[in-house]
Amino acid sequence: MESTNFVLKFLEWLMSFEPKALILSASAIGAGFAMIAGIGPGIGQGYAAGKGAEAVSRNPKSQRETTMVMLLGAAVAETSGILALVVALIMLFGNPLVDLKGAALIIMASAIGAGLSMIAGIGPGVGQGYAAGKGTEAVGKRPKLQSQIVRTMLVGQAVAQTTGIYALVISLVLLFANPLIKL
Amino acid sequence: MEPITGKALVLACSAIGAGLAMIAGIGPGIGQGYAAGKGAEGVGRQPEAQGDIVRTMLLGAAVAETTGIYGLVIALILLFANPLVKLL
Amino acid sequence: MEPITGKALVLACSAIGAGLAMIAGIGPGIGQGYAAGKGAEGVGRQPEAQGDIVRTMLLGAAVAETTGIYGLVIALILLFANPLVKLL
Amino acid sequence: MEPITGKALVLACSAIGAGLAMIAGIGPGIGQGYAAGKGAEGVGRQPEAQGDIVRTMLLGAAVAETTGIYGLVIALILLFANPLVKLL
Amino acid sequence: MEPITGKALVLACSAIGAGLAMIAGIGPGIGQGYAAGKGAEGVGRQPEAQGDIVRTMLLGAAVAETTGIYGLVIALILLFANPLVKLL
Amino acid sequence: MEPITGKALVLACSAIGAGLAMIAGIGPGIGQGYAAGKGAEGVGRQPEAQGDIVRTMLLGAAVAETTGIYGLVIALILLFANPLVKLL
Amino acid sequence: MEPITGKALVLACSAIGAGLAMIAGIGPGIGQGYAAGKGAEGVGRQPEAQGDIVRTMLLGAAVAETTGIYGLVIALILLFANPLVKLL
Amino acid sequence: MEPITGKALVLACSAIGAGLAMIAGIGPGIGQGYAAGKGAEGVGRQPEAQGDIVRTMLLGAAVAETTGIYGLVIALILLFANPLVKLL
Amino acid sequence: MEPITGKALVLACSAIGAGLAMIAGIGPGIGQGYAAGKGAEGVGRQPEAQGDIVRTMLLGAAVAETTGIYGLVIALILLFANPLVKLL
Amino acid sequence: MEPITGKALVLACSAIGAGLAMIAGIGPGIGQGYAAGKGAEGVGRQPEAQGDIVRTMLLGAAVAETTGIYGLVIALILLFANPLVKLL
Ligand code: NA
Ligand code: NA
Ligand code: NA
Ligand code: NA
Ligand code: NA
Ligand code: NA
Ligand code: NA
Ligand code: NA
Ligand code: NA
Ligand code: NA
Repeated sequence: MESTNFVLKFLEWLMSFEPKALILSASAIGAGFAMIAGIGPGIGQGYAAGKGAEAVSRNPKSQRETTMVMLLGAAVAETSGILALVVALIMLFGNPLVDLKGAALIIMASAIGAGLSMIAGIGPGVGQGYAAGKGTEAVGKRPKLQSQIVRTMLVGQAVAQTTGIYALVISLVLLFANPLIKL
Repeated sequence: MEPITGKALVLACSAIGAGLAMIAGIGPGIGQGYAAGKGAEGVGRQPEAQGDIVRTMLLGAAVAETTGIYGLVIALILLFANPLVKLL
Repeated sequence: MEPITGKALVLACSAIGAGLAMIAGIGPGIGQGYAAGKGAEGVGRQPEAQGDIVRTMLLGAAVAETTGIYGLVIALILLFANPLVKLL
Repeated sequence: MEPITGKALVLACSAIGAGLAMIAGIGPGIGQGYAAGKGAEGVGRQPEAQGDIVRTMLLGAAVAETTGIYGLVIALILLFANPLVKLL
Repeated sequence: MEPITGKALVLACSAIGAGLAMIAGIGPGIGQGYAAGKGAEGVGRQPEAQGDIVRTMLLGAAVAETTGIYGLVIALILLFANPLVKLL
Repeated sequence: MEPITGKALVLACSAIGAGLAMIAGIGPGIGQGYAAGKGAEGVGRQPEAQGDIVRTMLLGAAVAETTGIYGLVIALILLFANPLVKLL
Repeated sequence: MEPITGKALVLACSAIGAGLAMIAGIGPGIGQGYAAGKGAEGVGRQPEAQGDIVRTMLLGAAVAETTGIYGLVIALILLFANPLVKLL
Repeated sequence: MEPITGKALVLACSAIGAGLAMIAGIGPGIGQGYAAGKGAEGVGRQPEAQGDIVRTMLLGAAVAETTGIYGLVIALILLFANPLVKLL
Repeated sequence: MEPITGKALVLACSAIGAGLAMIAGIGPGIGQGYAAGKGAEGVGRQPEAQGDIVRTMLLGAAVAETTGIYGLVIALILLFANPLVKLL
Repeated sequence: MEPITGKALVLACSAIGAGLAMIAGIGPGIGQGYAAGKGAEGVGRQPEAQGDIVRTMLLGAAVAETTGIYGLVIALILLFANPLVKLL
């Protein structure tokens, strides 16, 4: 009997596809969600770039030091973007969900959840980039204090990374050690 | 055609809910990064106060972490101790 | 075959609602991080006022935490004391 | 077998609506955190004006809380006094 | 078996619409918090102008509240005086 | 048995559209709050220019309100003078 | 029984599209509010330049309004002169 | 009975796509408003350079407008010269 | 009766994808507006360096435009040279 | 009647995924615009250091571009070398 209930109808329509197609479809969307994390490093590193240009204009003699700090800080700020890219590539090229046994609905939702989780990476990207910019500025003003400033910058950046790591863990759990399909 | 059970629907939406909860992590990431920048700036200005500056920065950053932890806890509950499926 | 019940739909959407509620945590994370940065800056400049600065920072951060807590409470209600399924 | 009823759909969407309403909490979190940072800075600079600074900070933060409370109230109405299911 | 009626769909989507409308509250929360911070800063610097500063801060904050109120009003209309179900 | 009609679908999506339109209110809330903060700061620094400062702040805030009003108008049209259902 | 037609689907999604288009209004709201704050600050500092400051602020704000107007125009087209239903 | 055709689905999603494209307008609104504020500030400080300041502000604002125009163009294409329905 | 084909589904989702891609335009809009403001400020302060300032502003703004162009290109591909329907 | 195949669903969702991935472009747009503004400011301050300033600005902007490129690459893969449909 065909259902007249549109919620059931939609779910029945969804389940009329082979499970693999559902999981791959959701993976395409999940990969797209994950890439949104890239907003963070873009903002943060751009801030660092601006602070680098400013530092050079204020103290052209310390250009070498400030550029190095800018690049070091910006490299740290890239982390969330790389992690998001890796998760997206896993979903596109080495998707562990495709071969998973279990309810297709749960597996496809896991792909979307894994992508959504990575969006948290915006935060560390912005924050670490800000730290990179401020570190660059400070080194431009007091090049002699470079090691102290960079150490503080890196400690602070490490602290700012944690929520990005949490998100990665949740994403990897959903992809590689999915506890939901076992329930 | 594989039939959909209510349990599968709840668990599927739990996966999405867990992903959404993690988005909270944007906040601490931005905020603590701001603190890191201000800390680095401060150490550059008053190197003699480095201890106090870093300690205040870390204390403030710890406070800023909490809502990211809340998001993580809700996600872990949804994934590993899902109370919703028990209600079915 | 066990069909999807109304209860399952409510519980499934409760999982999504709980995840959405946690997004509020972005705010306190950014705000308290700003406070942490300003606190670290202030302590570097006026080490003698460290007590007052840190106390004001923590008081303000406590105020900024509330909406994150509200989000957490709504999420916990949806997960552990779901009032909606009782209405079915 | 209890199929998905209209009531179930309304309640399910109420859970999502409640979650969405909490997102408003981002605002007060950021704003009050900014106030906390400015308050800490001010107290460090003018310790003699601490009372006035903290009082103004808290007054402004109370004003900034309102839209977070509005979101909470709408969520609580959706969860505990749902007026929509009564219309069915 | 009782299918989902059109009325139920409208009411369900009204719950989501009400939640979405509350998101507007992010704005006043951030803006008024900024005003609170600037007010606290100003009071610390010019304690003698406290009255003028706080009055200007509150006047500006009242203006900044309006769009949060608009969101609340639309949400309340959707929940308590839903004009859409009357059109069915 | 009364199934979901096209009219019901249009009205349901109008509720969501109305909620989405209100999100525009984030902008004026932030912007006017910034103006409030700058106004309070200015009044503290140049109390003798209070009239000019507050007038400029309010003029600018009025300009910043418009897009929030646009959102409100679209929401009210969707709720109270829905032109889409007339096309069915 | 009148099922959902293609026309109804297009009109329903037009309501959502109109709501989404209004979200553009966040931008002018924030930007013009910033201009308002800077204008108020400038008028406080250089009252003799008030005319020039306010004129520049309003000129810049007019430029910043355009994308909010674009959003409003698209929403009004979707609601009152929907070109999509004519293609059915 | 006229069921939903593929054409209707494409047109319906085009309405949503058009609405989404307009969201780009947030950017120019914020950016040009910032330029307006800086222009007003500059004119207050260096009234003798008003011509240069306003010209630079408008040139920069014109550059900042482009992505808002891109969004508008894509929306207009989706609404008035939809290339997707021609592929059906 | 012509049901929804796979081609129609791909084209419909392409319309949504095109709209989503345009959202990237928020970034260049904000960034270039910031550059416009800083350029106007700089020209007011150092009118003799106007050429250098404006040239640097435009060079930087050109760099900031790229991701907005990427979004536009992806949208245009989805609308006018859709490679996905060819795979069906 | 030709039903929607799994391949069509994967391609349809790939279009949405490609659009979502482009949203990453918000970041580089904002960041590089900030760099452009700071570069223009710096060049105004020390025109004699223009070469160094612009080179640093461009180097930093190149670093800030990467995540926008990542998003573009993922979108291009989804559109032109879709690895997902090969798995079907
Ligand atoms: Na952290
Ligand atoms: Na916290
Ligand atoms: Na609070
Ligand atoms: Na408020
Ligand atoms: Na307002
Ligand atoms: Na306006
Ligand atoms: Na504009
Ligand atoms: Na542009
Ligand atoms: Na770029
Ligand atoms: Na990068």
